[in-house]
Amino acid sequence: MTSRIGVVTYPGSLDDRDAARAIRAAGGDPIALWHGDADLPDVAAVILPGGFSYGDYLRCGAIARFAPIMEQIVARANDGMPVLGICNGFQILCESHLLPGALTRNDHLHFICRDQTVRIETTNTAWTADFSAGQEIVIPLKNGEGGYIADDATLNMLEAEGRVVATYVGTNPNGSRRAIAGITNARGNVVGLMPHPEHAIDALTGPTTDGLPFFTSVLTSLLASR
Amino acid sequence: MSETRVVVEVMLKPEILDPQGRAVKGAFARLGFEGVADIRQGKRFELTIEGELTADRMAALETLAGTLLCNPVIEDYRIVSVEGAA
Amino acid sequence: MSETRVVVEVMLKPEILDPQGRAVKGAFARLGFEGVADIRQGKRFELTIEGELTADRMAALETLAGTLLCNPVIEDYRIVSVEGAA
Amino acid sequence: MGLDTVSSATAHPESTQPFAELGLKPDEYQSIREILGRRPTSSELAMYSVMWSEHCSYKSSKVHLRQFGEKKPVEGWPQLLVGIGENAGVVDIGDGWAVTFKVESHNHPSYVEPYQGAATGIGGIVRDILSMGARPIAVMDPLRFGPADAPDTRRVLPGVISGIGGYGNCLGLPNIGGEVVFDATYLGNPLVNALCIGALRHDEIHLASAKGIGNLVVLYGARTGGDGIGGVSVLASETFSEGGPTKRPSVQVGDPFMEKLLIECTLEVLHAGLVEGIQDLGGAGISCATSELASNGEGGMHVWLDRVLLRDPTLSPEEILMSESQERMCAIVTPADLDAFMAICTKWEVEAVVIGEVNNSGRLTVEWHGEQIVDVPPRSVAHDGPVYSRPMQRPAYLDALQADVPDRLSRPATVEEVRSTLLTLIASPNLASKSWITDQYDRYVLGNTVLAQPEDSGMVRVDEVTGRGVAVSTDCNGRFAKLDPYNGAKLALAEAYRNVGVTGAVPLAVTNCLNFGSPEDPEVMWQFAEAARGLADGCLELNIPVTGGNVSFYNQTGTTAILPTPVVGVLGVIEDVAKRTSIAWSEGDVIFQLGETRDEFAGSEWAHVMHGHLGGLPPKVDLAAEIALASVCADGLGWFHAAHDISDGGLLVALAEMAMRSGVGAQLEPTGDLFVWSFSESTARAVVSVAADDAQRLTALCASQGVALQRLGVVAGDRLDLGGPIVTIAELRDAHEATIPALFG
Ligand SMILES: Nc1ncnc2c1ncn2[C@@H]1O[C@H](COP(=O)(O)OP(=O)(O)O)[C@@H](O)[C@H]1O
Ligand SMILES: [Mg+2]
Repeated sequence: MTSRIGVVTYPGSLDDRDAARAIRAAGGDPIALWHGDADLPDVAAVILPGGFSYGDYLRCGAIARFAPIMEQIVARANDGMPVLGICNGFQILCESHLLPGALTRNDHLHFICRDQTVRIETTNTAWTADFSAGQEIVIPLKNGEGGYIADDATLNMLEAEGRVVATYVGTNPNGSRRAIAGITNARGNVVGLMPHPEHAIDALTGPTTDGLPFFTSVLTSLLASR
Repeated sequence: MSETRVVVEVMLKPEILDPQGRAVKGAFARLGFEGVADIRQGKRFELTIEGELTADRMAALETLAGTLLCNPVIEDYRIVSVEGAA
Repeated sequence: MSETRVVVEVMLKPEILDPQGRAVKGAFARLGFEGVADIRQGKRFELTIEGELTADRMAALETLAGTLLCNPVIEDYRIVSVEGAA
Repeated sequence: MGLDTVSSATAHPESTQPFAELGLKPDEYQSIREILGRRPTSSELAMYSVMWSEHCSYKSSKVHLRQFGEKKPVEGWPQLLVGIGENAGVVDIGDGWAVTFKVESHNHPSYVEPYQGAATGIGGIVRDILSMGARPIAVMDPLRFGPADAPDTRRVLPGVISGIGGYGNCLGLPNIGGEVVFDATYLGNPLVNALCIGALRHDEIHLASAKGIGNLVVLYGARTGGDGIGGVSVLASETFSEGGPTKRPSVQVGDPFMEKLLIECTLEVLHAGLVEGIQDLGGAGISCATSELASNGEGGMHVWLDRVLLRDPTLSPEEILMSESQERMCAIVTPADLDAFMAICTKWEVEAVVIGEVNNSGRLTVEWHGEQIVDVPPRSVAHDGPVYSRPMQRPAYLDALQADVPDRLSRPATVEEVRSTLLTLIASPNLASKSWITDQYDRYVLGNTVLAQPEDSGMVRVDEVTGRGVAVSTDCNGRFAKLDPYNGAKLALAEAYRNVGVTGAVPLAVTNCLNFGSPEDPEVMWQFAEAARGLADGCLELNIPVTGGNVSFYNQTGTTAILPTPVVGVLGVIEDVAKRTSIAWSEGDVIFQLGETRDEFAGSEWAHVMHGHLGGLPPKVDLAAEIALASVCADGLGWFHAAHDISDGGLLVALAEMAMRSGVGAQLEPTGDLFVWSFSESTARAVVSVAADDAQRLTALCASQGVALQRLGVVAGDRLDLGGPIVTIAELRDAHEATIPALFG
């Protein structure tokens, strides 16, 4: 049970297979979840993968947030179930108000795909426990609307409470406020991340294997909390 | 059957940076149109609704405009026109 | 100095497929708002212009609206409101 | 005038019809009348006119394309599971796996509306691959534009790039390669070619045929709108007594989200075994899909055209038949499977409707609200269109052009001049880094991309368990093809073959997109014929078949045609992608050149950039040497540290690219004439680096294959050291990376 991690497929999800592969590489069991199901099967954690749910035509994540499966995911997340939203998944978490703020169009207005250096700012989340604080990793970044935005009070609060999970190192790739690449909720179980750790689990197909600890972390924390 | 046309406008809140608007403003200047203090880019939805827009439906529309069509964290909406209610 | 506010609306031409509007329409139906015949999604530009909008500047604005703000191959524009000319 | 039915066509044989406006020649119109034994109805005329167009019927090129099927080894092509003639050929890559790949053009639409034109180009080729039963796994985009600093290029290029990215990224297909080439002749005629690769198991191959009497024809995907029916509005306007139809779109807008649903939905119905035959809707829409399905199947089909779901209710039947609305597919389904088929469509929120039924009448019949509007032999529409042997003439300018050899051009004489030439070349638009472009494409999605830009080939893993994968490269040097179209086509083939070979993959199959000017110009037609002949001969020599492709004519403005541009894509197989060779070398490696360098500069990048010169005869083609080179590289799998083909710009440019890629420089030992050593574009060459311990092994391997070998130096430091003034990697990168962002950023 503790190794069963759900991956939601929305219409337009693209990185769901990659997320499942990453879970497997970390030793977990990926469970495919369908956006249209109202019931959440027996899973210990959930990943909302990258992609363009509903084409992202309205606003990234705006329509997916209303998918039937989200009701249970939101409820379980509020109960402490680990949830990781990657890219489009991060956008969905913000739209669902599980995380504060929003993601907006990259300041240079182009889609950008590149290998990005990111610093892990906190290991106090279900998804980053296996890193060391301050560790710099290189994982792919690919998005058109990846600029994290929130009002200053929220940004100050996130920083003060140690809820900034990761920041961009070097040139800010998308105009994110305070170079934020990922954040977490107060409890540390819900994490939203703009870059893609699931594309960095195998040096053959990714720039590094630096993404793997996100997936081993959740398995470790699930075992610990059992 | 009668149709009702509704327009919903969604704009970024004034305090939120608008990179698209900024890019357009830069283009205006490059193309020789001077004296632009600001340009903001938002969205405009034209809805054609079958039948009448009763008070109930209008309330439902307000809810959708405020949750689906706009993200209240960064955007404001206005339902600006309702025409053709028969 | 006086400021003029102008709004330019840009919509896809009616005969052009609007995948964005289609996606929003689908969401309305899934969220239980029935009876939507059509939704089209377009852009809205709010311009704040310094000084007066003289006839010359208005002509220049028309040109920019028709070439820069809209892609005339697939979109139409309307300059819909000019307020605050002092 | 109201609806033109079969009975009114019979009753009023004398009615005049606007066939010329629809692009039909008088004799073509006459043969339609002979086929039918009466005048066509307006709907029939619509179908014939679009299906007999150059674009759909290949009437000018067919006689030349035949060679691709005819020139083959006596034993045939064992790797070919499905050959030319289907939506795309299917190639056996071993272990029960097959791949299908094809390149198509979307040139003109991308000039008119760059974003949507390029986007729908990707959409179209992906549906071709899907219709073979394959899961699309990667895309590539060979592109040609006018001069990089021309204002119109600044309009076209950014739109094309964001269109390709916008559509491909949203579909979740990694972009693993392509080309960006600038030349004055493409101003006003940009080339936007799109390639897609799909993978499938041998038993998953599906064909476009309507088998099984009583089976149903299901149209699914996007609704039909008035897209791409420019010409037929002539007919439509006749059918409306007053007012006329609403305006028809001049440009098609792609909906990649719909296409993504279409992909998933299609793969699910195929895997559930619910499909007897399948066809994508591309050019000529329903006309093409129904006539091809019927003529490849039982021979007959009846269609209820009024059942087609419309986006625009004012469309006339003629327009519905011809509409090129995107994101639609057509499947043949047994009545017993229909509910299951529809359920899967519902799951993916894809609209579907039964529009017809398969029969053995030998006729394609179409009715519109109970009235018969089409009754034709489907083969006459789909396959038996006109075929022309157009007049050809060797261009009058060619002798003078070939005589204008580059020998008189002044050459850099000193090491210092070679250094500055290198920096100029590497910053020139054709050789400059394209990462501003490729960074807008997702190369990671699906998690199987092993090589992408700026490697020689794109490579994707097909089987995650065994690591079996494919490598693909597309190439064409249009300047070579202009100097000598026959050898130019062979050179394009040789380059793509070499690019696949250096990765360690074994070349297996070829696709091509032949982009030319007007076929009605005998000199262009000659170029085309020569290129087709060269490509067919080259494939036979290399022992790899052409599996499909596309022809794009009329790429010209006034009397000025584009450089003849036969874009060639080669696909190779590799048993374990983990062993592939990349272009990144490692500190301490010994560097060698494989192959022989001659003094060959006609059509070279050096002559183009430094002198604006084009003349002479292109480099010598030696396909036997290409085979030997590829086979050496295949043997090098696992112990070659790096391999990089030498082509545009010559050896020094190749070395600079390897240094920039890996961040390590090289201590070089030039031999012979420094200029020729540095910049000649002799073919059948590659740079290879190996551990010092393996130098002997490489020497023995090359000797056994008859491949010339020359030591170039060792990998070391942060610069290319020519034994004189040196170029640091930082200088190279500054020059290489600044150009494209400065022009388009
Ligand atoms: N240059 C070419 N080389 C080889 N085959 C070609 C070429 N051009 C077209 N073909 C083949 O002719 C057939 C019809 O082409 P096309 O109309 O582009 O196919 P589709 O209708 O699937 O788009 C296809 O099988 C295609 O592969
Ligand atoms: Mg096809």
